[in-house]
Amino acid sequence: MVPLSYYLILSALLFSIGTVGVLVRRNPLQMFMSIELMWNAVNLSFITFARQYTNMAGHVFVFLVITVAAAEVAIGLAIIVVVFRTREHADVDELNAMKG
Amino acid sequence: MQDAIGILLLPALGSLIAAVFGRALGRKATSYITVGAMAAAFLWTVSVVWRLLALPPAQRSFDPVYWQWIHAGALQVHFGLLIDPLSATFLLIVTGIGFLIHLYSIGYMEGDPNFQRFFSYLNLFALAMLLLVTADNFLFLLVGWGGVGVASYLLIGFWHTRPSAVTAARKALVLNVAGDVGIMLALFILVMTLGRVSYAGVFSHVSSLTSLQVELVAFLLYLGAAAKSAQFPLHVWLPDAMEGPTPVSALIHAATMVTAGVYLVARAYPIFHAAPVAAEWVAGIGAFTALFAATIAIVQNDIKRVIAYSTVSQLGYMFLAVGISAYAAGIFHLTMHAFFKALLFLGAGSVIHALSNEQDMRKMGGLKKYMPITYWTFLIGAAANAGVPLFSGFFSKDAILGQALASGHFWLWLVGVVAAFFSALYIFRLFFLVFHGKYRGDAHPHESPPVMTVPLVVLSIGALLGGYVAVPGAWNLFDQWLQPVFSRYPGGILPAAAAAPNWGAIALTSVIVLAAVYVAWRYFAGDVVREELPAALRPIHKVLYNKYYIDELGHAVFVWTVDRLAILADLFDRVVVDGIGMGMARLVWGWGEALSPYESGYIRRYGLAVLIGGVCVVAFLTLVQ
Amino acid sequence: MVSTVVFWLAAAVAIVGAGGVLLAKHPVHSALSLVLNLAALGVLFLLLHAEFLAVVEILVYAGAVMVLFLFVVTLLMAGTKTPRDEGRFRLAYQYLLAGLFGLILFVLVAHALVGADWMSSLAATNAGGSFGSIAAFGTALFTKYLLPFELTAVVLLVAVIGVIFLGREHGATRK
Amino acid sequence: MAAVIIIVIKGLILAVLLLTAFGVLTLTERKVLGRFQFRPGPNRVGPGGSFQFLADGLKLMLKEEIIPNGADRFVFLLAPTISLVAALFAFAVIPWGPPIHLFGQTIPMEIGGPNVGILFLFAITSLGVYGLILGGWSSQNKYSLLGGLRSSAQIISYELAMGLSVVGVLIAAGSADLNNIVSAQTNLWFIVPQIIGFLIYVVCMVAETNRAPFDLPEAENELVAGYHTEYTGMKFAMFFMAEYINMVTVSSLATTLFLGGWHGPWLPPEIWFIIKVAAFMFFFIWLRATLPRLRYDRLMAFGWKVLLPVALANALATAVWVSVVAR
Repeated sequence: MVPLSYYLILSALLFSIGTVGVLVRRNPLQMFMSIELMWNAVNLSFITFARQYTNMAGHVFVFLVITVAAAEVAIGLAIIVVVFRTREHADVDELNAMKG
Repeated sequence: MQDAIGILLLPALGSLIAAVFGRALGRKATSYITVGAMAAAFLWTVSVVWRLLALPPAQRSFDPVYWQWIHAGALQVHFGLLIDPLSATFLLIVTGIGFLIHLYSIGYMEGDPNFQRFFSYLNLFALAMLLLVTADNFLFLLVGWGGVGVASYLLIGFWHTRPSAVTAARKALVLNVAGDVGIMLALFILVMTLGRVSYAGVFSHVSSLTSLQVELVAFLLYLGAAAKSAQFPLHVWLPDAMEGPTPVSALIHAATMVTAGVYLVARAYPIFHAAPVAAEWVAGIGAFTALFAATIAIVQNDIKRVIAYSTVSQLGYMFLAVGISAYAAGIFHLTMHAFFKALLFLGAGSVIHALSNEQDMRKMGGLKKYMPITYWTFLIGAAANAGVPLFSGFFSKDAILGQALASGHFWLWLVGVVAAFFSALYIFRLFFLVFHGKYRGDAHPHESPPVMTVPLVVLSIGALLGGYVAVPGAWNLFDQWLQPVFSRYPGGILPAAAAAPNWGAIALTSVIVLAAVYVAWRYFAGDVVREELPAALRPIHKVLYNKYYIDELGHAVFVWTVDRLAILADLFDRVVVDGIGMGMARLVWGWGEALSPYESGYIRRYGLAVLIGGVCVVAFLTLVQ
Repeated sequence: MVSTVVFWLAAAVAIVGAGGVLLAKHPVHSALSLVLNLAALGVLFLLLHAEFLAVVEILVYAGAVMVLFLFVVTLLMAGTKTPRDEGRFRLAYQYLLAGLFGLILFVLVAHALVGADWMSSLAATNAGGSFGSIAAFGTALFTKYLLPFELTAVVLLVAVIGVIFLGREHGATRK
Repeated sequence: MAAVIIIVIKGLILAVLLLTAFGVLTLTERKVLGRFQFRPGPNRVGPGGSFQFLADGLKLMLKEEIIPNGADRFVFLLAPTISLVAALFAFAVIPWGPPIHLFGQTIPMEIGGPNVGILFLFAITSLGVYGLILGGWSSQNKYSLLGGLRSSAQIISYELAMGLSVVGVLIAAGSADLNNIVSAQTNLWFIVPQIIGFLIYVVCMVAETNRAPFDLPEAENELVAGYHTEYTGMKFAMFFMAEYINMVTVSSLATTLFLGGWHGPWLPPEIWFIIKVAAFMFFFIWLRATLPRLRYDRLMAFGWKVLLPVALANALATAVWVSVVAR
C-alpha cells in the first residue's frame, strides 16, 4: 500500500501544474483545461481524505464538484465561442478592454 | 363598540380606491365612493352615538384594543380606540360636516382635472382626523396628528402649480411639524417618567409627576395644540392656507384640523388641571388671540382671509374656555363653530364660485338678489359667528364668557367681550360688503348648484338651532352629555358651571354685539366702499392691514437667525464636511492613480497576483504558525 | 504489490498528462493530455475505493466534458492559426513568475503535508466493506446531502439557460 | 499474482474471439445483404466465399499507408487506436456465462467486474468517441471534420437516452453489477417489464454504433466517408473493427440487460449467449438492408425530444413502481 500522503502530494503537484498552466497559456481553451486540471487535483485530495476518514462526504463533494464543473464548462465554452465569433481570435491577452 | 373601527376603515378604503383606481373609475364613481364612504362613516357614527346614549352616563366609555403595536420592555403600546362622548362628538363633527363638505366639493371641484386626487386627499384627511380623535393613547394621537398635517399639506398645496399655494402648504407643514415636535417631546417625558402613553395610564398617574414635569408636559402639549389650532404667534399659517380650494379651507377651519388643538387640551385635562400655570397661559393666549385676530379681520379685503382670521379669533375663545377648565363650554363652542364656520366658508366658496374665483370684497356687493339661498344661509352663519342673540354662537360664546367671569377671570372676560364687538363688526362688514349695496365686479353672478346649496341649508339649520341644546338658565344638554368624560378624573368640571347665569353680562354682550352690527351696517352697507379713513385711524389701519407685521417680524427674526446659522453651517460644510469628503475622494483618487497601472487588462496578470497572494497565505499558514 | 505498481504507473501518467496540458502547443494535444490525466485519476480513484466516482470521472469528465472541449477546439481552431506564445509577447516575466510561484506553492503544500502530524496515521485505517460502493454513495447523497444535490440541479438548470442564451443566433453576433 | 495471470489469459482469449467474430461478421453481413438484394454476395474465395474475410484482411494489411499532407500525424495514428482499444475494453465487464471452476479456482466469465460494471461499460464506450472526433480533425479535411463532429454529437446525444433507458433495469435489479442483473432475470427477462426501456435501448444502440439508418457520419453522398475518408489500410481496418466489435458489445449488453444474459434451457449458457447476440447482429444487418437513412436534424430531434423524455418517464415510472407498488 502506498501511503495516502503520496496521493495528496500528487494532488498538490497536479494543482500546481494546473495553476501554472492557467497563468502561462494564452489560448482561453487551454487556460480552461488547466482549470479543469486544478478541479481534478482537488477531487483527488477529497477522495484521499474520504478514504482516510472512511467518510462518504468526500465522495459526495467530488460528485458535486464534477457536476458543477460540467455546468461551468458548458457556460465557459459558450462564452469562448461567443468571443470567438465576434473577435475571430482566441487570445486572452487581446481581451483587455477592462484595462485601467 | 368593537366595530367602531369601521368608521376609520371606510375613509381609508375610500382614499385608497380613489388613489389607485381613481383614473380607471372616473370622476363620478370616485366621488360616489369617497362621499359614500363619508356618509357611511357618519351613519355608523350616529349608530355609535345612539348606542352610547342608550347606556347609563357612567358607562359611556369604551376602549376596544385591536392589536399590540409596540412591546419594548415596560412600554407597551396598543392600537385601541377610545369611544366616549368627547370622541363621539368629534366623530359626529368630522364625519357629519366632513360629509357635507365632501358633497359640496363635488360641485366646487367640478372642472378640476385632478378631481379624483382631491377626493382621495379629502378621505385621507378625514381618516387622519378620525384617528386623531379616537386614539386611546398619545402615540396614535400623534400618528393621526401627523397624518392631519400631511393631508393638510397635500390639500393646501393641491393646486401645486401655483407658487403661492406651494409656499402656503410648506408654511403650514413647517409650523405643524414644529407643533408635532412639542407633542413628541411631551411624549418622551411621559414615557421616561411614567412608562406609558395610553390616556387611561397617563391620567391616572398624573399625580406621580412632579409639578415641574407636569407643567413641562402641559406646555409642550400646548405647543402642539397651538401650532395646529393657530394660536398666536403660530397662527400665521392659517390665513395663508386659504390658498387651497375653499372646501379644504372649510374642512381645515371648521370641522377638523384646527379643532384638534382644542381636543387635545380637553382630552388631556387631567394634565392641564395639574398644571395651573400652563392652563392660565392657555387661557391668556386664547383671549389675546381672540382679540388680536378679530382686529386684523376688520380690515382685510379678501373674503376668505377675513373668515380665516375669524377662525383664529374663535379658536382663541375655545382656548380661553379650555384654559379656564370650562371644557364643556369650549367643546360646545367648537361644535357650534363647526356649523357656522363651515357654513361661512362654504357660503364664501359659493360666492367665489359664482364670481369666477373673485375673492376681493371690494369687487363684490349686491349679491343678495343674485344668490338668495347663499345670502340667507350666510346671514345665519354671520349672525351665529357674531354672537347675535338667539343664534348658536350667542349661546356658546356666552357660555364661555359667563364661566370666565364666574371663575374670577375678569380681565379675560373683558378681552372676550371686546373681541366679541370686533367679531360682530368684521363679519357683518364682510356680509354687507358682499351682499348689500351695488355689484362692483365684472363677472356674472349666479346661484350655485343644489349640490353646493344643500349643504349650506343643512349647515344653516345647525347654525340656527344648534345652540338650543344649552339655553342658559333652562337646560344644558351639552354639559350633561360630556359630563361622564370630564368627571372621570379630577379637574374636569368647573365649579362655576353650575352657577346661575349672569344675566347682566349676557345683556351687556348682546348690546355690544348689536351695536357692532349697527356700525357695520352704517359704514359698509352702502353702494360704494369708503376708501378714505379719518387721519387718526390710518396708521392703525395700516398696522392692522399688515396683520401687526407678525409675518414680517417672524421673517426678520427667523430669517436673520437662520441666515447667520446658514453662513456658519456653510463654513462648517466647506471646511469640515467637504474637507473630509474631498479628502477621502482625493485619497481614493490618489490610490486609484497609483494602482491603475496594475489594472493591465491581462487576466493572466491578475491570476498571477492571485497566485502570489495565495502562496503568501499558504506560506504564512505553514511556516509562520 | 500490484496496487503499488499501479499507483506509480497511474501517478506517472497523471503527471505526464498534466505536463501535456501545460506544454502542448495545440489545444487538441492539451485536451488529449488532459484526458490521459483524467484516466489516470480514474485509476487512482479506484485504488482509493472510490469505484463509483472513478467511473463517473471517466464517464462525465473524459466522456462528456472533454468531448465538449474537443468539439469546441476542433470547431474554432479549424482553419485558424494557433496563437503562438512567442508572438506579441506583452507580459514580462509572466512565465518565470508563474513557474516560480507554482513551484513554491507545490513545495509549501508538500512540505506541510509531509510534516503534518496527522499524516502518520494515514492508511492505517481500513475501509469498511461498503465504503465507496454505489449503495453507500447513494445513501449519503440522497439523505444527508440531499439539499446540495438538489442545489446542483438548480446550478445545472441555470447553466442550461445560460448556454442557450449565449448560443442564440442574433443579428449582432451572427454575420 | 494468479488473479492477474488469469485476467491476462482471459483478455487474450476474448480479444482473439472478438477479432474472429469481426471477421465472421463482415462476411456474414455481405452474404446476408446479398441475399436481401437477390444476389450471391462474395463467393470466390474458399467454399462459398467463406474465406473472403481473410482475403480482405490481407488486402488491408498490405495496402499503402497514406497520411495526408498537413495532418497531425500523432493524432492521426492515435484515433483508430483509441477506437479499437475502447471497443475491446468495453467488452471486459460483460459476463458471457456463469463462473466456471478450473484448476481449483472459481473463474468468473468476464474479465473484470467492478460493482459499477455497467457504468464502466458506458464510460469506456464514451471514450470511443475520441477516435471518431480525432480522426476527423486530424485528417485536415473538411468532410472528415464534419463527419467527426456529426458522429460525436450523435453519440453523445444518444448516450443520454441509452443510459436512461438502462436505469429502469438497474432499479428493477437493484444493482449495477451485470452479474446481479443477469441473476435477477432467472425467472423473468427484463424485456417484459422494461419493454419501453428495451425499445429505447435498441434504437440508441443502432445510433451509438453509427449503423443504418443512423449512419449519418459516413453518409457517402454528403460527406464522402465521414471521419475515415482519409484512412487507408490497417488504420481504416481498425476503425472498421471497432465498429463491428461495438456492435457485438452493445448487442451483448442488450442480451445481458434485457434477454436474461446467458440464461436458457438445455444448451450451455455460453451458447445461449452467442445465439442471442447473433440474433441482434442479424437485426443490425436486416435494418441496414431495409431502412433508408434519416435526415440529421430529424435524428437529433428524435434523440432529444422523443427518446430522452420517454426514457426519463420510464425510469421515473419504474422507480415509483419499485418503491411504492412492489414494496
